[in-house]
Amino acid sequence: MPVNYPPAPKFTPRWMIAVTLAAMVGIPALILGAVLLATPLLQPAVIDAALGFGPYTSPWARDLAYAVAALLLALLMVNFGAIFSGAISWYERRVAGRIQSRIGPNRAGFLGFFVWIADAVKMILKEDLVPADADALLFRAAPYFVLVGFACTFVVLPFGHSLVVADLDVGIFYVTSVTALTVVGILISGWSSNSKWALFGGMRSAAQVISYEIPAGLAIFVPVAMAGTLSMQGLIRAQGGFPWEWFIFRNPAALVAFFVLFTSQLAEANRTPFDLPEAESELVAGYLSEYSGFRFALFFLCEWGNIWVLSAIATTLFLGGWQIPGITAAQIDAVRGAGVVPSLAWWSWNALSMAIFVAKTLVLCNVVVWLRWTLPRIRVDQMMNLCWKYLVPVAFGCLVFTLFWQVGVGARPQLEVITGCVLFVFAVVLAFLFGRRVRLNIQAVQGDKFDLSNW
Amino acid sequence: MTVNEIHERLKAQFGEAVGPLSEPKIDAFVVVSGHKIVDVARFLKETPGLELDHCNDLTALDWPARNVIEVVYHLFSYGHRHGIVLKVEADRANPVVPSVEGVWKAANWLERECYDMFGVTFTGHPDLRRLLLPDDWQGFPLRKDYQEAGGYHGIPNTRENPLVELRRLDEKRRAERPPPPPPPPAATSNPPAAPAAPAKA
Amino acid sequence: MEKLILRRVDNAGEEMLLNFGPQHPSTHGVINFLVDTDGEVMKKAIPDIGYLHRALEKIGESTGYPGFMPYTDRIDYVAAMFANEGYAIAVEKLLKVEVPPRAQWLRAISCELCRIASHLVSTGTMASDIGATTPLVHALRERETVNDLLEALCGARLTYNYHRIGGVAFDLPEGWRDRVLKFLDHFDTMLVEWDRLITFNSIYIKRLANVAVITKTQAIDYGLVGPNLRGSGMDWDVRRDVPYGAYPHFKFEVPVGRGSRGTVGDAFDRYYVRVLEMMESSKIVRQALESMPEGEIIAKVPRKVKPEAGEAFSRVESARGEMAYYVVSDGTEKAYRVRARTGSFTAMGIIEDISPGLMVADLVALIASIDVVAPEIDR
Amino acid sequence: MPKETVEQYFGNVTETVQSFWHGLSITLSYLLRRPITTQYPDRTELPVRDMLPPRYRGFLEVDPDICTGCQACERACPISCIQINLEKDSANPKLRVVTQFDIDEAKCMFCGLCVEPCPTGAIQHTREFEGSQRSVRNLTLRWADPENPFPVYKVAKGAEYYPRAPLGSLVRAKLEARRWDAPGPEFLPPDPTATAKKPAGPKAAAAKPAPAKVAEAKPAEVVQAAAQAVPPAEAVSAAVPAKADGASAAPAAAPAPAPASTVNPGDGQPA
Repeated sequence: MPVNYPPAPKFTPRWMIAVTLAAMVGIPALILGAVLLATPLLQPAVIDAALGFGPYTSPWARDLAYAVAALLLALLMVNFGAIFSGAISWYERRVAGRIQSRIGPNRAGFLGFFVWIADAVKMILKEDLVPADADALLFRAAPYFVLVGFACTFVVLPFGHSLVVADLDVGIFYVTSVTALTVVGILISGWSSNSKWALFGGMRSAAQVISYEIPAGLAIFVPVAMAGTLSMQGLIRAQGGFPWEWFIFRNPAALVAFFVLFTSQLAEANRTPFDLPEAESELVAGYLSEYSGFRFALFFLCEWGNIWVLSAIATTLFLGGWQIPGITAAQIDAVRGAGVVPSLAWWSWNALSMAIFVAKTLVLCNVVVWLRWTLPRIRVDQMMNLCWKYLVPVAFGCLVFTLFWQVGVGARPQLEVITGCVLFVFAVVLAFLFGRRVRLNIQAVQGDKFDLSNW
Repeated sequence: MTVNEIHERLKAQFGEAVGPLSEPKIDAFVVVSGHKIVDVARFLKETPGLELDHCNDLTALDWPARNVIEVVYHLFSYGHRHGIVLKVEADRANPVVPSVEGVWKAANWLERECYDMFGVTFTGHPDLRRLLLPDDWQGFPLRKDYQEAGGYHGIPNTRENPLVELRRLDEKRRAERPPPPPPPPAATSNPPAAPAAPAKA
Repeated sequence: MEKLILRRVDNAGEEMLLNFGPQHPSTHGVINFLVDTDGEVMKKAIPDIGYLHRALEKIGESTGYPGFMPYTDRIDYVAAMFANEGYAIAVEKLLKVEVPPRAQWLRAISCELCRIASHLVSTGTMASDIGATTPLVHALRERETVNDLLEALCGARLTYNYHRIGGVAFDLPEGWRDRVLKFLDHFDTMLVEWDRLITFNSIYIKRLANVAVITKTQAIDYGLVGPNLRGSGMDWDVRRDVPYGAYPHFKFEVPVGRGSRGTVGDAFDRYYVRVLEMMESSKIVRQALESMPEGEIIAKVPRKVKPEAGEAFSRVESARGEMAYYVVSDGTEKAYRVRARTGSFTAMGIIEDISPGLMVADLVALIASIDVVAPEIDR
Repeated sequence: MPKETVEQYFGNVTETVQSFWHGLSITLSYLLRRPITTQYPDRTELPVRDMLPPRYRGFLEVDPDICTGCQACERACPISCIQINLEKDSANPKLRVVTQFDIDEAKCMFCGLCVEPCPTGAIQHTREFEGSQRSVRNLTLRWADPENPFPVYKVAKGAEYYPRAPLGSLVRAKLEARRWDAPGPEFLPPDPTATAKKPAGPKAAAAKPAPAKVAEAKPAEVVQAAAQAVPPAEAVSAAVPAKADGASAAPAAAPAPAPASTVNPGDGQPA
C-alpha cells in the first residue's frame, strides 16, 4: 500500500546505534559522575573551607551558600531519580519482553532505548484531565505528595564511601518515615478521584503500606542491632567488603530478616506480587484510573524510582553497601588529604565504591523486575495474612534472636566469621543449583536452546 | 432407556396431558400440554430410572401459520444417558407457559432468553427480565413477523450499500452519456485490457 | 436494571454498587457485572449481558444452510471449529448425509487443535487475571503456532470456516502432518514447564483453591457443561459418552476435578481440568494423525441444500463445554430456526448465585475459571 | 479462613519457596532463549504476504479474463457482498458482457464460500491483506469497468486449465493504484422512490437480464460438476513450491501447474 511516509529501514542505521549506545553509557555516566563530584564537594565543611567562611562570616551569606548547595544537590538527586526510573522503565520492558518471548520496545533508538524519553514527552504533552466531580485541589496535589515522599529518601541514600547528601544520625529511621508520605499521596489520589476503582486502590494501598511498615521496621532493627547505629553510612561501615563480612551472612537471623525486609519493601513500593492498589485485572488501574498526562507520569516516576530506593536500602542494610573488598573505610579516609579538594586517590576509591554500590543495587533491581514478571498477584486478605501471620512474627523472632546473637558474638567474635563463611558457601551452592536448574529448563522444552540472538 | 420408553412412562403417569410421540423424522419429540409442564418436568427429573437431570436446552419456535409458539425442552440424563424432547404449545397472541426454573436452575437464563426473543411469559419465573436486549427494546426479534425498528435511540442499524450505490452511479452516468454507436466494436476488440485499468471510482 | 440501581441508592453508604464492565480488563469481552460490594467483599454480582448480541440465530433463518457456516465461526471466535462442527452435524442429520471417514478424522484433528488453542487462551488469561502476565504470553506463543497450523489447513487464523455440510473444505496440506507432530512434541514438554511456571505457583494456588466452589449437584442443576462440569467432579464428556465423529476410535482420558488443592469444584479444579485436557487433545491429535484413513473429504451434498422438513439436535464437546445446535427445517432452502446452545451462556447464569461472599478479586478468578467468552454468551 | 495446623503453616512456607524456585528459574531461563516475535513489518525476512500459507484467505481477486459470468459466487455469498450485472452487448447480441462486478471488501468476511463454486477459478482469495483506506467506500473493488464492460469467458470443452493471471497481481495493482487517503466516490443522494425497492436491492438489480441468466445457469452447473471431480485446487498449489510469487495462482481444476507461463518470478515484489 502506498502510504504517506517512507518505509522503515530494514536495519537500524549505524548512526542511530552510535547515538543510542552513547546515550546508554553517557546518561548514567553523566549523572553518576555528577553525584560523585557534587555530594562530597557541596558539604558544609567543604563550602566553608572553599569560601573562607569562618566564625565571623555573616550567617546570611553562609545560609545562602548552603541553600544554593542544597538546591543543587536536590536538583541532582531528583534528576537521578527521574532518569533512573525512566531508564528502568525501558529496561523492565525489555526484560519483560525477553521473559515473555517477545522483543519489547524496539523502535525509538537502538534496542528502543529512547522509549522512556518518548514516553515522558508524550505524557507531558497530554491533556491534564481532572474528572468533573473530583476534588480538584487534592486531585492535583496527590502526585506531589508521592513525589516528595520518594525524593526525600535520596537525602540519606548513600552512593559511595563519602557520597551521600547528608549522613543523618537517624538515617534509616528517616527513610521509613518519609516513605510514608507516599501512601498519603496514594490515599489522597484514590479519594479525590471520585471513582470507585480509585477508591478501592487507595484503600488497599493504605492498608497494605501501613501494615508492611511493621515487618519492615522490625527487620531493619536486625542490622541496626548488629551495627549499633541508625546512620546509613554507619551501617555500611560496620560491614566489610567480602561477602562473609556482610550482615546478611554474618547472622542467620539477618538472612531471614533480609527476605522479610525485601518482601515488605516490595509491598510498600506496590510491586508485584503486591501490586493490589493498581491491580489492572481487578481495579482497572486502581488509584491511577483517573490520572492522565504529567500527573500520571509522576506516579510512575515514583513507582519505578522506588525500585532504586528499596534496592539501595537493602544493599545498605544487608549487602555491605559500597564496601570495597580488601579496603577498609578507614583506609580510604586516610588518603583524603588535608586540602579542600580531596586527593585523586580518594576520588578513585570513592568512584570504585560507587561502582560497587551501584552494581549491588542494580542486581537487586533486577530481582525486583524479575519477580514482577514471574509471580501472580496476591489477594487482599492473603496480603494481610502474610503480613501479620508470617512476616511480623518472623521479623520479631529475628530481632530477638539477633539480640542474643550479639551477646554471643560479644563473647566469641569468631562466631560471626564462621557463620559468614558457612552461609556464604551455602548461598554459592544455591546459586549454582539455580543455574543448573535454569540450564535444565532450557533443555527440557523440546526445540528450545540456549540462544541470545533476536534481542 | 429409549425415547419410546420414556414416553410410555410419561403417558402412563399423565395420560391426556402428554401427546403422542412425533413420527421420528430425525429427532422425535413429545407435545405436552402447557399447564402440566412443571409436573412433567419434575416427574422426569425426580423419578428413579428417568432422572433427566440436565436441561440441555430450552428455546422456542414461532409458527405464525399455526398461530402457536412452541417452547422446546431438550432434556438429558447424565446417569442413564437418555433424553427426550418436550414441546409446549402456547398461543401466539399471548404465550404463557409455566416456568420450570424450580426444577432446573439452568432454565432460569434459558427462559429469560426465550422471553427476550419470543415474548413467551413464563409464569412463576423469579426474575423474568430481558436478558440480551436492552430493557426498553420493542418487540421480540426471533418471531417470524418481527419488523426491525430501523435503529435504537437514534443509532441507525443500516449502512449504505456501496454495491447498490455504485450501480446507481453507473446508471446515472450511462443515462447522461449520449449513446454512441461506434464504441461497441472497440469494447469487444480489447476486452482483456479493461480489467487491468484501475477502476475509476 | 434501573430498578436494581434505585434499590441500591437507598442503602448508600453501607454498600457500593460497582459497574464491573462492560469495558474492563478481565471480563473477557464486553460483559457488565453490577457488583454490590461491602468493602472488598461482594454481596452479589449480577451479570448484564447482551453487548455482543449479533442476532446470529435470526441471521441463520435468512442465509441458506451452507451460508450460515461462516457465521458459526463468530459464535465462539476463540474456538470456532466446534461451532462449525456442531452446525455441520445438525444439518447432516437433517440431510441424512454420511460423512466420509477421512473427513471425520480431519474434523477431529482440527477440533482438537482448536481446543488446545482455546484452552491456551483460557488458562493464559486466567493467569493474567490473577496477575501473572508472563504465562499469558507464553500461552499465546504456543497458540500462535496452533493458529499457524490451522491457517495452513484452512486459510484463517480465527474464523476458520473449515467444516462443510458433509465433510470438510480442504485436505491436509503437504508437510502439515510433520509440522503438527513437531509442534506436539514441543507442546507436551511446554505443558510441563507451564505447570511449574504457574499452575503450582503457591500464590496462584492460594488464589484459586477453595474459591468459588461449585458442587456437582449445582453444576448439573445450572446446566454447566464441559470443563466447568468436569471441574465439579462430574465425569462426563460428550466425546466419550455420546460419541460422534471419529472420537470412538481414539483412546483418551477425561480429566475430572479432584479437589487436589482444595475443594472439588473450586476455581483451581476448573483451571487444572483445562490444562489436563490440553494434554489429552495432544494425544488425540497424535492418534488421529496416525490412524488417518484415506478417501473422500466431503460427501456428495447437493449444491442446493434443501433438507426435508424436520428438526435435528446435535451435540459436540466444544472447548467451553457441550455446544448444541437445534436446527429446524421447513423443507425450504433456508433454515426455519437455528439455535445454538452454548456453554458460556449457562455458565454465566451461575455467577449470580455463586458470587455472594466472594471478594472482588475472586470475581475475576471466577469469571476466568468458568471461561466465558462474551460472543458465545450473546451470540 | 479455616484454622491452620502447624504443618499447614510451615507447609505454606516451603511450598512458596519451592514454587518460587521453579518459577523464577523458568523466567530466568527465558532470558537465554530466543524470542519468537519478529519486528513487523520492516524486519521480516520476506514480505508478510509471501510468508502466508497458500490457502490464506485475504482480499478477493477476480480475473475478468476467465470469468464466465455465471454468478455462482454471488449466490454463494452469505452476506451479499458481491454484485454482478450481466448485459447483452449492444453490438453483438450473442455476447454477454459484465457491466458490474463489485466486491465490497469492507463487508466481506473472508469465508471462502464464493471461491468454491467458481467453475474457472476466476474468483480467488489472495494473500493480500493490507488495504486500509480512509474512506470505507474505497474498499469496494470494481472488477468490471462499467464504461468498458468485459465479455464473459467461454469455457472450451475439455479445458484442463484456465489462463489465470498470477494470483494476487491484479488485486495488488488495484490496491497500489489508490492512495490510502484517497477520497471515496460521491454517492447520489438517497432516492426517495428506492426505499420500497431497497430490501430487494441487489437481487432486483441483478435479475434484470433475467433470460440470459437462466440460460447461463445450466452450463455453469455442468462445469461445476466437472470441477468437483478433479482434485481441489489447493492440493495442486500446495505442491508447487510456495515461495515463488503466484505459485498459488495455479488455477482451480488444473491438474498440473500448467499455466506456468503466467507464473513470472520477476513480477513479484522487488524484495
